[in-house]
Amino acid sequence: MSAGAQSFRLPAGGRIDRSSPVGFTFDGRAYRGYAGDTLASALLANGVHRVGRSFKYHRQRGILTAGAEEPNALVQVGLDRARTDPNRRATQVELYEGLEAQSQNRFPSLAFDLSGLTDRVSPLLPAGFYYKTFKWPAALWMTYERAIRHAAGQGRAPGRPDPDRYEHVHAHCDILVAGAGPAGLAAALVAARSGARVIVADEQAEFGGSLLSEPDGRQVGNRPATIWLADILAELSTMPEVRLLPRTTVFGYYDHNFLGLVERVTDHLAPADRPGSLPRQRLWKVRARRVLLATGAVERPLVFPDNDRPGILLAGSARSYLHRYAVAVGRRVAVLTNNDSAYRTAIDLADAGVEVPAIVDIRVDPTGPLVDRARRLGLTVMAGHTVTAVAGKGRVAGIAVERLSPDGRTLAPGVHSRVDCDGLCVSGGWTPLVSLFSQSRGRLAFDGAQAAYVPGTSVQAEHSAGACRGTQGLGACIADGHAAGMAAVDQLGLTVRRPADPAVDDPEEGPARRLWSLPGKGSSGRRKAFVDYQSDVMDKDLKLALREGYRAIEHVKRYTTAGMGVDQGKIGNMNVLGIVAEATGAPIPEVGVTTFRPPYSGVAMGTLAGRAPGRFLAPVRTTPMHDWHAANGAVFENVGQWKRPWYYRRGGETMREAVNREVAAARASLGMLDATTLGKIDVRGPDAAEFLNRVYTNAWSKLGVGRCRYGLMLGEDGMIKDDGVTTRLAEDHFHMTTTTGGAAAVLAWLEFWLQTEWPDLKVFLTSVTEQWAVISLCGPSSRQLLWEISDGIDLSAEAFPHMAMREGRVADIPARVFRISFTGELSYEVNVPAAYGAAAWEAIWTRGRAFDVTPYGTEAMHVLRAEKGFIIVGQETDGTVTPGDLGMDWIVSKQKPDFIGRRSLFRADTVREDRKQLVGLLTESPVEVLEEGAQIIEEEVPPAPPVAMVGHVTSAYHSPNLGRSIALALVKGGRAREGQKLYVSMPDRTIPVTITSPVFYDPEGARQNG
Amino acid sequence: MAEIDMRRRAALPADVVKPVACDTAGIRLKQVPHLGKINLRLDAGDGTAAQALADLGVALPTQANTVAGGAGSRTLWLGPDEWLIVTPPGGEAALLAQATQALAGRHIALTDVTDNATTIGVAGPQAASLLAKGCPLDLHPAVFGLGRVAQSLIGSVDMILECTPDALTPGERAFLLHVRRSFARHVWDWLVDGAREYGLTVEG
Amino acid sequence: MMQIPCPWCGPREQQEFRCGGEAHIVRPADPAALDDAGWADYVFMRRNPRGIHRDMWNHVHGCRRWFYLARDTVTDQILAVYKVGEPPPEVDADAPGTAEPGR
Amino acid sequence: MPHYSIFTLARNALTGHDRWTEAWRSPPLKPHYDVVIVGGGGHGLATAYYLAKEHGITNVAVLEKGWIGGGNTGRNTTIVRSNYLYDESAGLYEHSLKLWEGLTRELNFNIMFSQRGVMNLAHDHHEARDLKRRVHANRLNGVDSEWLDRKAVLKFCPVLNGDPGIRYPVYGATLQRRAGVARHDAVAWGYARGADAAGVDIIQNCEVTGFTIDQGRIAGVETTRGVVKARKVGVVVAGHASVLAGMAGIRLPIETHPLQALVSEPLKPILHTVVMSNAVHAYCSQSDKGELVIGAGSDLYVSYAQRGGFNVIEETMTAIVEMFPIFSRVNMMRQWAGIVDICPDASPIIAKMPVAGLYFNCGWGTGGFKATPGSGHVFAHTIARDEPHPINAPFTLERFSSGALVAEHGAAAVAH
Ligand SMILES: Cc1cc2nc3c(=O)[nH]c(=O)nc-3n(C[C@H](O)[C@H](O)[C@H](O)COP(=O)(O)OP(=O)(O)OC[C@H]3O[C@@H](n4cnc5c(N)ncnc54)[C@H](O)[C@@H]3O)c2cc1C
Ligand SMILES: NC(=O)c1ccc[n+]([C@@H]2O[C@H](COP(=O)([O-])OP(=O)(O)OC[C@H]3O[C@@H](n4cnc5c(N)ncnc54)[C@H](O)[C@@H]3O)[C@@H](O)[C@H]2O)c1
Ligand SMILES: Cc1cc2nc3c(=O)[nH]c(=O)nc-3n(C[C@H](O)[C@H](O)[C@H](O)COP(=O)(O)O)c2cc1C
Ligand SMILES: [Zn+2]
Repeated sequence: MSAGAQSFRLPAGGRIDRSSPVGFTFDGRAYRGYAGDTLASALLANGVHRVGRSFKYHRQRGILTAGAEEPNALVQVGLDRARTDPNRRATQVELYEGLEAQSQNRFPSLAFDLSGLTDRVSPLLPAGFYYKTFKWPAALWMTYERAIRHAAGQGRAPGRPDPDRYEHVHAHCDILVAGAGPAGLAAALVAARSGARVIVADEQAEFGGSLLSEPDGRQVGNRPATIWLADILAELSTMPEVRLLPRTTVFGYYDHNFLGLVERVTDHLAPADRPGSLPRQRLWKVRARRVLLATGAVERPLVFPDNDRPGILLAGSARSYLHRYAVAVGRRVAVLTNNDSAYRTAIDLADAGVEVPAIVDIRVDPTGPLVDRARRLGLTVMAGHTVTAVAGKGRVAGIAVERLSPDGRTLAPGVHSRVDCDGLCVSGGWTPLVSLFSQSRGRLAFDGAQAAYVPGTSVQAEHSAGACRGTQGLGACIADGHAAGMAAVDQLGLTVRRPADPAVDDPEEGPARRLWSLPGKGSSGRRKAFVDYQSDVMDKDLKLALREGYRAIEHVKRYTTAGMGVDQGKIGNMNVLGIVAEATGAPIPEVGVTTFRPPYSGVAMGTLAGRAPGRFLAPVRTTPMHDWHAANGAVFENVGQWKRPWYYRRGGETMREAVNREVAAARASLGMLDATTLGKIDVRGPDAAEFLNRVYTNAWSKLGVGRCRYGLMLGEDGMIKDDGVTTRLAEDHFHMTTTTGGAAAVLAWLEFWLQTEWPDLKVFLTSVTEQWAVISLCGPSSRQLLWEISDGIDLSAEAFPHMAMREGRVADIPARVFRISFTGELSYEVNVPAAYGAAAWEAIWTRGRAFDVTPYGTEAMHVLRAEKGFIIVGQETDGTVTPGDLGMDWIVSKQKPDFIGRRSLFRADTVREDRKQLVGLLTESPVEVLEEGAQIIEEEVPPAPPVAMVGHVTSAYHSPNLGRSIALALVKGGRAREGQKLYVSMPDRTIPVTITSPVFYDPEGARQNG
Repeated sequence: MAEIDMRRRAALPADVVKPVACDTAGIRLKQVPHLGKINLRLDAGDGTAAQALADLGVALPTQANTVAGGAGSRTLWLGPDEWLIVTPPGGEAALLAQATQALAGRHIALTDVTDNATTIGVAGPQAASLLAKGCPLDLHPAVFGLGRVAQSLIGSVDMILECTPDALTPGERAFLLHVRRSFARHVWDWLVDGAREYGLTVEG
Repeated sequence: MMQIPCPWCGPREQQEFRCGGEAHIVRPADPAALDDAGWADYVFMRRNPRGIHRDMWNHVHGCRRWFYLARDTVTDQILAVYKVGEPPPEVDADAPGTAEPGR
Repeated sequence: MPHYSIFTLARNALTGHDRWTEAWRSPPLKPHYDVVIVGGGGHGLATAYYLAKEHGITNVAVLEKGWIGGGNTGRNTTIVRSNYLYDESAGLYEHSLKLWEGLTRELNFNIMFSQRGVMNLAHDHHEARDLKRRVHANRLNGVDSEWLDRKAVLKFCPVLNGDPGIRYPVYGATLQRRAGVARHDAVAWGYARGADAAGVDIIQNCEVTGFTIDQGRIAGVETTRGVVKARKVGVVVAGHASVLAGMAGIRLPIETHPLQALVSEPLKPILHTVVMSNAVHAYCSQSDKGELVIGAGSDLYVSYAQRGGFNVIEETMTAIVEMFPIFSRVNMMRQWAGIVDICPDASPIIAKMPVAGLYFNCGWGTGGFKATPGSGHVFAHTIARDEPHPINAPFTLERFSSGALVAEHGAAAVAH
């Protein structure tokens, strides 16, 4: 057969567009199909059935279904390294010009796969074989594992980052209809006419569901079904409150009627036709007041030997290919069934001119209108028979048919007949798609007649309608849709007239015969009857699991992996339950079901991530002076979400050189630092001071207006949470600062105490973090500079002492100036409204040139504060450190009866003398800078592990002002060890260090107070 | 309207808010810099305070998520005891002084937050669709129409969202996003990127 | 993902809120009077019930108010919402709860 | 108990695997046991196994309300490592890791412990400081652990996003080479089989609904299948710890939170180690079957619903696509949740309770799978001797009163 032949395409009919031929390739070979085809229908039109290899045994597999439940036909779509999609179901891939697809899990080729050998040794590989073997020698396990990993897996991940775009969108509606088959559309019509806000989503390209697979003659009421469909769609599409979403899968039903939908926006277009402005896919996050599930049902296969051969299709799917795509799935197609619905396929195939050599019906005496019609057409019905073997590995070539014994468990003696055929359509009945219902937490009920689970009790605001509820017959499904729509509308308090239920000719169907696993010939070792195609699980694997004590259905699932593949058991789960029930003698409902979880079908991780990765991962927060920093050589570091200048590189400086320069300048003359990112909270009210008393460890009542104080906040566990300087602006008004990283958390935490614990306190908190830009001036010249550019502030040491605040103008900008110091130098923090931040910075920079002003970054700030032994919350503390540990008992009020965390400071463990305490460390070599995080031990030559650790280095820098390295550390009983020698342990050596006071520079504080 | 000191810089610099024109734009974006903003904390039950503010032309909405006032200043409900008074640029200082005086002696907090946030205007037929990409509120006109305000999220960023009349198209809604200053750039870029599928006009 | 009815702003998406854990844990009036175990009971011990839980939520990305929910921890259905200072309402675990989101 | 090996497998293949017998019995519940273990997760089953094997106590029942391994043991992302910061934890997890290394053979059940290494990423020098502190401590505690710089990280795991211009670029990482992943279900089954062979009764579908306490001493448990007498009761029920403690009138410092995870569709091997990141907040490995196994975050509210919020999945997927841009087009196949028992200091409680003869093992939160063998081992000791093993001595309930917490937030920050 030549490429492009489409020799299995019927001459007429179908919903494909014969005027738009489409070229595509599969495994490198060129084929043609039509617009409106799926990859599967186009392959079948070209007579290609074999499209993949199975997961474990590498058996050749074909196309089994026509929808989302497809377990076999998983292909890799797109061969570009960046744009390639693994594990796509050929049945859902819409054909476009130039589509390139490849089979998976085979090497070197689909026809000849080296791993195909595993099928031969399959008796050695029953369920769970790997638990029993690969144990010796232990050293080889990692080698065995590599081999296992290479044999497993299916598609390939792309080799390059995904260039496509994904959008998220929130949506709210009154009624979300999932599934636009006859039931869903009937319900949507009712909902829409009521004026409700309605979203209708269907995963297929075209709305209509199973109606699209009906033959031309099908009537709904007095109209052809296609007209009925077109009329509804026309009406819905004109209604402003209705949103129709084709190609949109409802994949998850979460709490409080929140549902996740994925819309495939451009996947169906040829790459060149995909508008760059559109996302590839869109994630809809829907909050619906009511949900209407109309997701239909999927057909079940029968479990018989070699039931996985290419050329075997589900009967209903074969009918879809026939009517929707005008494709015959073979020239001579047999049918195997346990129910009436497959007779439709036989009849329609025969009507279309396909030979139907036999309908093998496992029922002893099938009757009813459909059976009669088949017989009238002259089709052979082999009642009470089953298929015991399938010839043809890459494509069905014939079937062996034998008579069943009366109980159906064995074969009756007798002749076996062979039926030549190139296709086999199978039906084991229908399984309502209750996945979404079950995800919504709804309780399932077992319907014995259909041998299937159907929706039982709802928990969320949801209704099911149509085949997904077990309703049979088109007319009944439409009526069901109307009824469910009415119920939903009613619950919303809306009203609408119920449309008349159209009359539909639905021939009655007789009962099915349940034989969960059909007998075959020969040894059970060679028999391969698959239950879960995706995971290569056979009926005998289930029985092995039961035999070995894995009896809970969840154990059966996990031991055999049934239901754990890409299709998540859509095809196989009901057969699993039936076989387990039969084997254990328990009724099916007692076997239980495994849990349905989202997603209903696979969703690309990029879709779930949306636009957030990359540029929009986390906001980059910048200060008003950011552009100046960037233009002046700043290298930035992340502090929370903020970008802060880390240091400013001049010329060819190294970081070390730059930091040394900045540190030296800040003490020699004048440094300026952008301190805008500190958290700032405006605290106001008559009880403000009392509030601070409760949240800080020290006392606040007596702080004078215009004065500042450093404060520590503890958690109730007594551990340091945050710190900062708070200033009294007025009797009842404070300006609090917090750490940059802690700003939001501290505000929320303070609000928590105010609102829930102390609602009687009259205090209001307002975040002003970004109202103010802050420029910290540091160094002996800072007063002089301020004197030159400020107005209205008496800067004399007496009038404006350390830890005071004055208001005035700086560079003719209204400003609050705080004389506080995180460096131990004479230092001022100038606060101006943020819009003036850049202007103020530039003014200071310009005027500061006379003082050789040096902008410095956070690294220099860290060195400067470490020289003074000032701590950084999060560096010297890690959530296990108390004020006492840091030698900061002075800040813990002895007078106040209580504050947050106080009681914890008196627990047995917090009063221990040998807690880790803050100390300074000096190395013998002045140029040796310790590694932050290094551990401290007592022995110069460490003994064998475990080695007792007495502390760790929290901060370590080169201090240009001291001309040597310095470090801060937390050391057990450290304060009592001053002068002692300890060792910092590195992988290759130990570094002797001497314990000192943590204050290395100007211990009297003369410089900052001057 | 008071003069704006030229040394005051908008949160989004001119090279970010570059005018872009598009005839078929679904989205129109602009920065509305320097709107005066005063955060007000006050016991909602204090009727005399409301009256004192009313005397200054400041209306105090008590219904959640609504805006009161108009041309002079308008007041956004933020919480049961919290409002945001928005004035034309430069109008905040005088109003703050007057209000402080009018409410003297009460337990209140009036805080100038003019520079704490900036405002981005989103208009055009697709404005709500664009916002829905990152905002979990129901933006249907029947739910979030003129005069509505809400504090919520845009992406991962806090915002105050206000529904206002569209200046260009009578009868249409537009939106004002008040976002904290340091996040403005991120939000702006996010909006511009999100507007790609709709076509974008940036008003300089 | 829950939809949480803020008593001030109305129903909003869960992302706008932060949970603050068990509600109605009263801070001891005189912590100093407690022994270590008594204090630990306040700081660390939690009811953590399987069933009806009263928890605190903060509308962090909204009105910033704290409030209380009575919630069934088995189903995550919200049975009642109330403000700080309001008496905790009686709830019935079998009540319909928030099966239907409001607007 | 049939021995498992390639030979027995081959022999059974000849008979169609019809002759395998059950891995563990389903015996009737006896009215009296020396020790009752409540909870048939990995920890409970391991406890029973070691009670029998190390302490000769075989009249033991494991009571499981559902099916064994159906709790967090069956829901976790299976990361096994021991690079914890504090001596107490390093002792516990390293004890466990050593047991993991011999477990397949000890149990004659391949638990597929794959020592493919675990990397904890740092994205800036602040994170590096904390991680290096841990590496140094690990080394001194005899736990293998090393620091990789950026280049070494990208060489060890080339599929990571190596773009230096991203928001949180790779700065470096710790690597524990002996760490890795294991087959979670097999751990429960292997211990069950081993315990059963030693005489332990494993009773499924048997929920403990109360304790019988006689004058401050445990006398037995009430169950949905009747009362069972026992002199000692060990409770290992993870997310349900507070519920069981409540039955004995004990309050615990534990909150139960949903923790989610998900798997992708199966891929050919692409990721050969385990990658975790705090700042970008996700962790990922690839199972032997080919799925990417991805840990999501926990929801911050108490819940027993085993569901969790969709927003957590979104955040996790964002993190994964950021760290591994080539996984963007790969489909998520299934998501689920467990309910984890979180202690304020992110460390477990393995201790005697105020009721004599009652022992609790809980608080493992997001990271107790790796501890399964070690936890069972020391808990069995604690129960058998009525005193803690030196390794679990620090993990008392009293530490919350004294303040002697083992604050492993840093080492345990991302769930694992
Ligand atoms: C998503 C997720 C990812 C994780 N990832 C990791 C990881 O990568 N690495 C890691 O080390 N850890 C991880 N953990 C944590 C780890 O799973 C747990 O700490 C560990 O499995 C706990 O084991 P367990 O035996 O104590 O508990 P479980 O396995 O939960 O067992 C407890 C058992 O007690 C039973 N039970 C409860 N109540 C009763 C009752 N009344 N009567 C009888 N039986 C009862 C339950 O049914 C359950 O089977 C993760 C957890 C989750 C949820
Ligand atoms: N015995 C039989 O032959 C048999 C069996 C079952 C159904 N049927 C027929 O099928 C029809 C049933 O109508 P119906 O409307 O109930 O079902 P339907 O199968 O016609 O429609 C269901 C629709 O839901 C869509 N869908 C399913 N899951 C989805 C999801 N998660 N997200 C988005 N879309 C999803 C499907 O693509 C499909 O279009 C009736 O005509 C009935 O007679 C016949
Ligand atoms: C490490 C690991 C790997 C898993 N791999 C798969 C898988 O390949 N396919 C699948 O369907 N589920 C997989 N699961 C998820 C289980 O199916 C199931 O969702 C999980 O054990 C929780 O149970 P529940 O969903 O039944 O509540 C995996 C779970 C774990 C812990
Ligand atoms: Zn609110």
